[in-house]
Amino acid sequence: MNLLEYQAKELFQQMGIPILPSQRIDHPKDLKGLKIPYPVVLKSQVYTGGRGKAGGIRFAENTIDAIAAAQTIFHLSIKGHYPTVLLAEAKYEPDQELYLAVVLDRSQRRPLLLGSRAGGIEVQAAVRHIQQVVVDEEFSPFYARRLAIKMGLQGDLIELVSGIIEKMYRLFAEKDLDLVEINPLAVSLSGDVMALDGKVTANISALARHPDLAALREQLPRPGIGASTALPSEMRLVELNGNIGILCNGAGLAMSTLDLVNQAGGKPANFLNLGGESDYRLPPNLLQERVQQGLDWMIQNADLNVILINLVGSVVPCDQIAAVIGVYLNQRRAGQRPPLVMRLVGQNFETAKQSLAALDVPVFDQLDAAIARAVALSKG
Amino acid sequence: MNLLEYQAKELFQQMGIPILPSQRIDHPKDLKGLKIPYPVVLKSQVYTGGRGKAGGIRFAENTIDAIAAAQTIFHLSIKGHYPTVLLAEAKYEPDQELYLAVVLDRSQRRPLLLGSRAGGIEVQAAVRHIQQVVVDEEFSPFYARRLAIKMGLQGDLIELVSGIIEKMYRLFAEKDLDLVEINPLAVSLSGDVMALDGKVTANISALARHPDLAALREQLPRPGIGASTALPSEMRLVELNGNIGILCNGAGLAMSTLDLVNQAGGKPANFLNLGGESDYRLPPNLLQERVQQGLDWMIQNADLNVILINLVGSVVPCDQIAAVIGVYLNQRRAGQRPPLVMRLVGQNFETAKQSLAALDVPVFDQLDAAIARAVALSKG
Amino acid sequence: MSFTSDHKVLVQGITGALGVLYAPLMKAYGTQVVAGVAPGHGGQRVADIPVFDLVEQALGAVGKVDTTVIFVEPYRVLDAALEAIAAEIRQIVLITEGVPPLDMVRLARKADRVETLIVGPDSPGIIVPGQVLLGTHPPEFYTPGSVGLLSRSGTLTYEVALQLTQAGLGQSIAVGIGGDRIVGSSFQQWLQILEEDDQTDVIVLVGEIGGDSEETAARYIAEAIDKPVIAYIAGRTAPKNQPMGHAGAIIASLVAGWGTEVGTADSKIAAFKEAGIPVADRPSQISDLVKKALSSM
Amino acid sequence: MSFTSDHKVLVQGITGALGVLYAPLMKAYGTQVVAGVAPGHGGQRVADIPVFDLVEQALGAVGKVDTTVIFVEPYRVLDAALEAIAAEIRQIVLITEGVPPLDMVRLARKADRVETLIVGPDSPGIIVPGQVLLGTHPPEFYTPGSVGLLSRSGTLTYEVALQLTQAGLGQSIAVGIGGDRIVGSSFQQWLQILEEDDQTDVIVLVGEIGGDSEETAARYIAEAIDKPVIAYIAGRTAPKNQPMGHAGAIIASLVAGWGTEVGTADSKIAAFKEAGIPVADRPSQISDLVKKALSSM
Repeated sequence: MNLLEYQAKELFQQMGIPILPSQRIDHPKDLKGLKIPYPVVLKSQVYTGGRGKAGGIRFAENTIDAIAAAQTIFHLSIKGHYPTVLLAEAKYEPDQELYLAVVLDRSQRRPLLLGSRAGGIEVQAAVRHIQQVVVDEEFSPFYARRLAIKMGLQGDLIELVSGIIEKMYRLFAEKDLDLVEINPLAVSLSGDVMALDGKVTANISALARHPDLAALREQLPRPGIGASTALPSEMRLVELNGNIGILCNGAGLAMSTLDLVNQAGGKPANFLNLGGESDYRLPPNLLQERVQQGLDWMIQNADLNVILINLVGSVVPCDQIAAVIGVYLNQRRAGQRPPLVMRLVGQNFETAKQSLAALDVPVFDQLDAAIARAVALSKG
Repeated sequence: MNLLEYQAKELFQQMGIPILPSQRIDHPKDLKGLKIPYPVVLKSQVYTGGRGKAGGIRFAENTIDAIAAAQTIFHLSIKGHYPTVLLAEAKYEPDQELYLAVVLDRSQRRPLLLGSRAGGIEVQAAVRHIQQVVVDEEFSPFYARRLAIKMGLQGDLIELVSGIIEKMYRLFAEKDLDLVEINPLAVSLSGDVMALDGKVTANISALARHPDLAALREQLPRPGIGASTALPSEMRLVELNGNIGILCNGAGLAMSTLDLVNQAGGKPANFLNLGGESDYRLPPNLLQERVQQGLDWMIQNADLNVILINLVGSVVPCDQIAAVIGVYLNQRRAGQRPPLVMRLVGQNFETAKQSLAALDVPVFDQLDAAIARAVALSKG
Repeated sequence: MSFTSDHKVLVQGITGALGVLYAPLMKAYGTQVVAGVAPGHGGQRVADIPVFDLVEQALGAVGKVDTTVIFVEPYRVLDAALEAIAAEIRQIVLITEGVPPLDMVRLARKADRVETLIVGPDSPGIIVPGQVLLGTHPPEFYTPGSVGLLSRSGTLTYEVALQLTQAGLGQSIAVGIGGDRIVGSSFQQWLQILEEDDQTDVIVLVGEIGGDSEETAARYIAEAIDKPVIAYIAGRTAPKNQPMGHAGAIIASLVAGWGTEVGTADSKIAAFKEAGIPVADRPSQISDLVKKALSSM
Repeated sequence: MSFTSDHKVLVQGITGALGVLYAPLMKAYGTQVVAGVAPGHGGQRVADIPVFDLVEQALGAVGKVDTTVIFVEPYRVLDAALEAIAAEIRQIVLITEGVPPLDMVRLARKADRVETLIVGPDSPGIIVPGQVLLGTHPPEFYTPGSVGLLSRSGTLTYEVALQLTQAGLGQSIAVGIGGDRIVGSSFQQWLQILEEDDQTDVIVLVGEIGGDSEETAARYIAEAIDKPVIAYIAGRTAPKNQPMGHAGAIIASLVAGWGTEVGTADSKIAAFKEAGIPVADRPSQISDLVKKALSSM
């Protein structure tokens, strides 16, 4: 879960990482009560990058300028996203801009400290100059100093910057974050440092043990897939532009099914992973419930020619899944729903096949055959 | 640094350990604004134990009773200590009382979890029934469950009590404590738990990294040795009842010198450890400054027949110490101060001896000889 | 390889939703589930398996076990695994999904130090067909044989196993290393185990988009694995930068942002091809490639 | 024993108040102080010792060292020691006082795992007279010989060493294990080292009231040490339950409150007597007891 810049900076402040005086702006008129002296910078609070180039960052010398700039930014789309909040911040002229980040390295299964003397907008160009330090054992500040020295820092800057890295790591560890990034960390000639922009990504799995972060999630509209909020959060939905709905149990299986539909010339409209295989909360009828929820969502939110259901290796026998489909079909007449194609494997397959055949739903135990039928129906 | 019960319970509450509704009472009249329903318990807030037996815990059914009880407790000495604060708390009838603690085990160099089913006032009698679990590696909740099971708990109580132990450990670790104790932890038949009394000891060395605990230190008068606050906290003073002042560099040396004075029939009035041998902040003239401070304190605060100074193995040469003594003697005439006996070893001993001899201060390089002279002078 | 029908198995979290469902299935398959652990439930039985409050109590009663399968809720997985390690269990299978990544980092540091093999989390565990079931694999899809199957998925693993079985290709083992971002053991570790396993003649590696496990595995195979390996990658046509279940979670925020293409299907397939490893276009093609590999041995 | 004049020594915190004072004294004594570390001071020199920003940079420049002596401020001691351990230094001397006990717990867990010897904190370190000085002992009080001196104190150790030297009894080594509540190595560890050390004929153990180190040491000597041991305990006449410097800090709150008398001078002296170890009444009596022990060998 990405945080907005101003939320990230609130966490920085709690951790003692220096930030500029700033104020959250919900409406342009909030600028009349601005407590920061001019000149100020107004920054669009969106989840995507590239807002500077898009015009989402503007300077203002006085209140009139600021209100005009704020109105512009509120109406400016950054890669399709409009801000609901701006951040007004004191203007600052850095002498040097550093890049710092803490992330998780999947293959090493350890946190990674990243840093570069080419910070700010230069970092993308100088990606190969980013230095790395693996936090192999439990963190201790010497890992931060290692990074500072790899970055080529000298003298007082070593302790100054490693102190910031240490605080970033503590934030990362205490809040279970996926990413803490400061870009740029401004360094002044007098040896002060200041986090001018920051990115924080909270880990969704750990959110339930961080009520403060979970509250941020509620606080603001979420980016992107708004409609999926009607589904349980464990059910993952991806929307596309075709006419075949795909409903599977398991992420890998969903992707594989999507690939097969595409390879067979079909056009997927979406694919929905029912999840739950290793979900601790698993109630005995989880799969049946989710099939029902998934089908309900699909027929209400997408214009489909066919829905392909591919369920593999569940502990729920095929006949019980067939029963759920039976209920679903009874609730809706043929004109109100697209045809179904089912691929089932597991216990009581033959019983399920027979009962669904009676309802005109083709059932396959071979995946390729189910794909072929679904694609044919979608074109028909 | 010991905390008072109500301070300990504030920490418990922050950590999610259940405590009864309670209110701090600074004056008996505060009870007029009591927000807890009667009956209540009023508890003397002193650092020493045994306040129950001494009458420092009283029940009250209404405001009139409560004010009278509070007045009594404020004027009741518990082993020489008067409370400056009381705690008013809801009354509670436990079904079962457990003892729980987290401490540091010196020899194993690990934290130790302690627990007993014989809690409350029974714990002293049943000290041999206290179960122990060493937290050998980094803490994980299974250590707490081990203790709960060693205590003989069963069923839901295992998770309930180990949950409390886990929170005690987190408090212990996060705040660098020497001791967290709950005695008793009340357990009700319905399976609720409640910390009825608590002790927390903060570690002095770690206090500077816990501003919240350091603030508690300022907040309240300290127990015991009030006069020593005039000395730097690194200088440790112990007051006794005799007439010989003892001033040494180092705790072990001070105790050894004290023993020798006692063995020789002298009566120490106090002994003062100048400290600082391994003090990171060590300025070059630390020892000289502290000798001066120590002598100033001694002549102002104790009626002494002689002061014995024993300084060993400092990096400060003997002649520089002699110079400090010279300054001290010049500031005060013979009638204003007790005679000095000095034991010095190290560089430039002879120079020091000669310059101090001119000031009528006997200087020895043999400890036993210095002791004998000091004891003789104390009796003369 | 040490997973045989002789092996003794502990189930932690045996009274929870997953444990109650799968421990009896494991036992029914012939796995020697000698004890269960569930704090507060000591003295109970689940499918006639005795339940204890602590791992050390369980081991005290039933003796040493070879593997523990952990079904506890996500925020208790780390503690359960550390409890098992403290009791000197050196093979741990984590089934539960949703374990916070930094818990896994702490567990990985500990497991590396004491040389403990961790499978999962968010994993179907391990099945050695005809011998032992350590997790949630549906046994009816599997049959004994010589194909070693490694995967990051759950149900897609079952799909591939079923198609192998239907094609007459039995399995020596199937391991789901786990779908979460940080998992206890890597493809490389398992490739090495299967390289040394006498029962395994050919290895099938089922990957997904996201992360760099497949790229790293491909390089490792080229360097260190002599047995034939067949690869399959799910998500070739999945849209980029969309978190979808566990797959591809990392693509979104970090690596892709820097303009490198690690984690895509193209990158993974290219890595396998460069290492000389045949890549199946679809699950049903895997058995053909396996047969081809076996016939040329 | 591995502390000889050949040994290479690193000083961490060489530019701080303690480091600047003692590193030159160590070097003047003949100790091979090959490098110093002080973040931000890389490139400087202290008493002609080159200073580096990181331990690994120092070792990169001067090669492997045998021991590091750490003089950094108390809240940085843990980090400095962990940095040294990460650079594979396996003998660490901590001088600074005021290290939080839980930092020492974390360090002790780590040191135990990687078999690293920690001396201190709040310690004068180690001196091997005529060979090497690793800390703050005043060298002029010491002379080479066969008495191994172990102590929890600083200046009291110097006092005892001086009286031994004046009595013609040189020392094979003197170790201050540290005055803080949690120290890195115990009397037992050092007793074992001296038992195996060819240079040491007799051991003097200087204890203090507080804690149970002396009681534990006494039991250990009875079981495992064949060389003669002479003990001395400071604080026989000190009042109880008064924290005085580092000594006796634990008596106050915990143990004494439960009615047991561990930690008092009586308890310690009784433990030594029970173990057959002569206890000196005063420092000046130690040399007599040492001579007696040596003459009866």
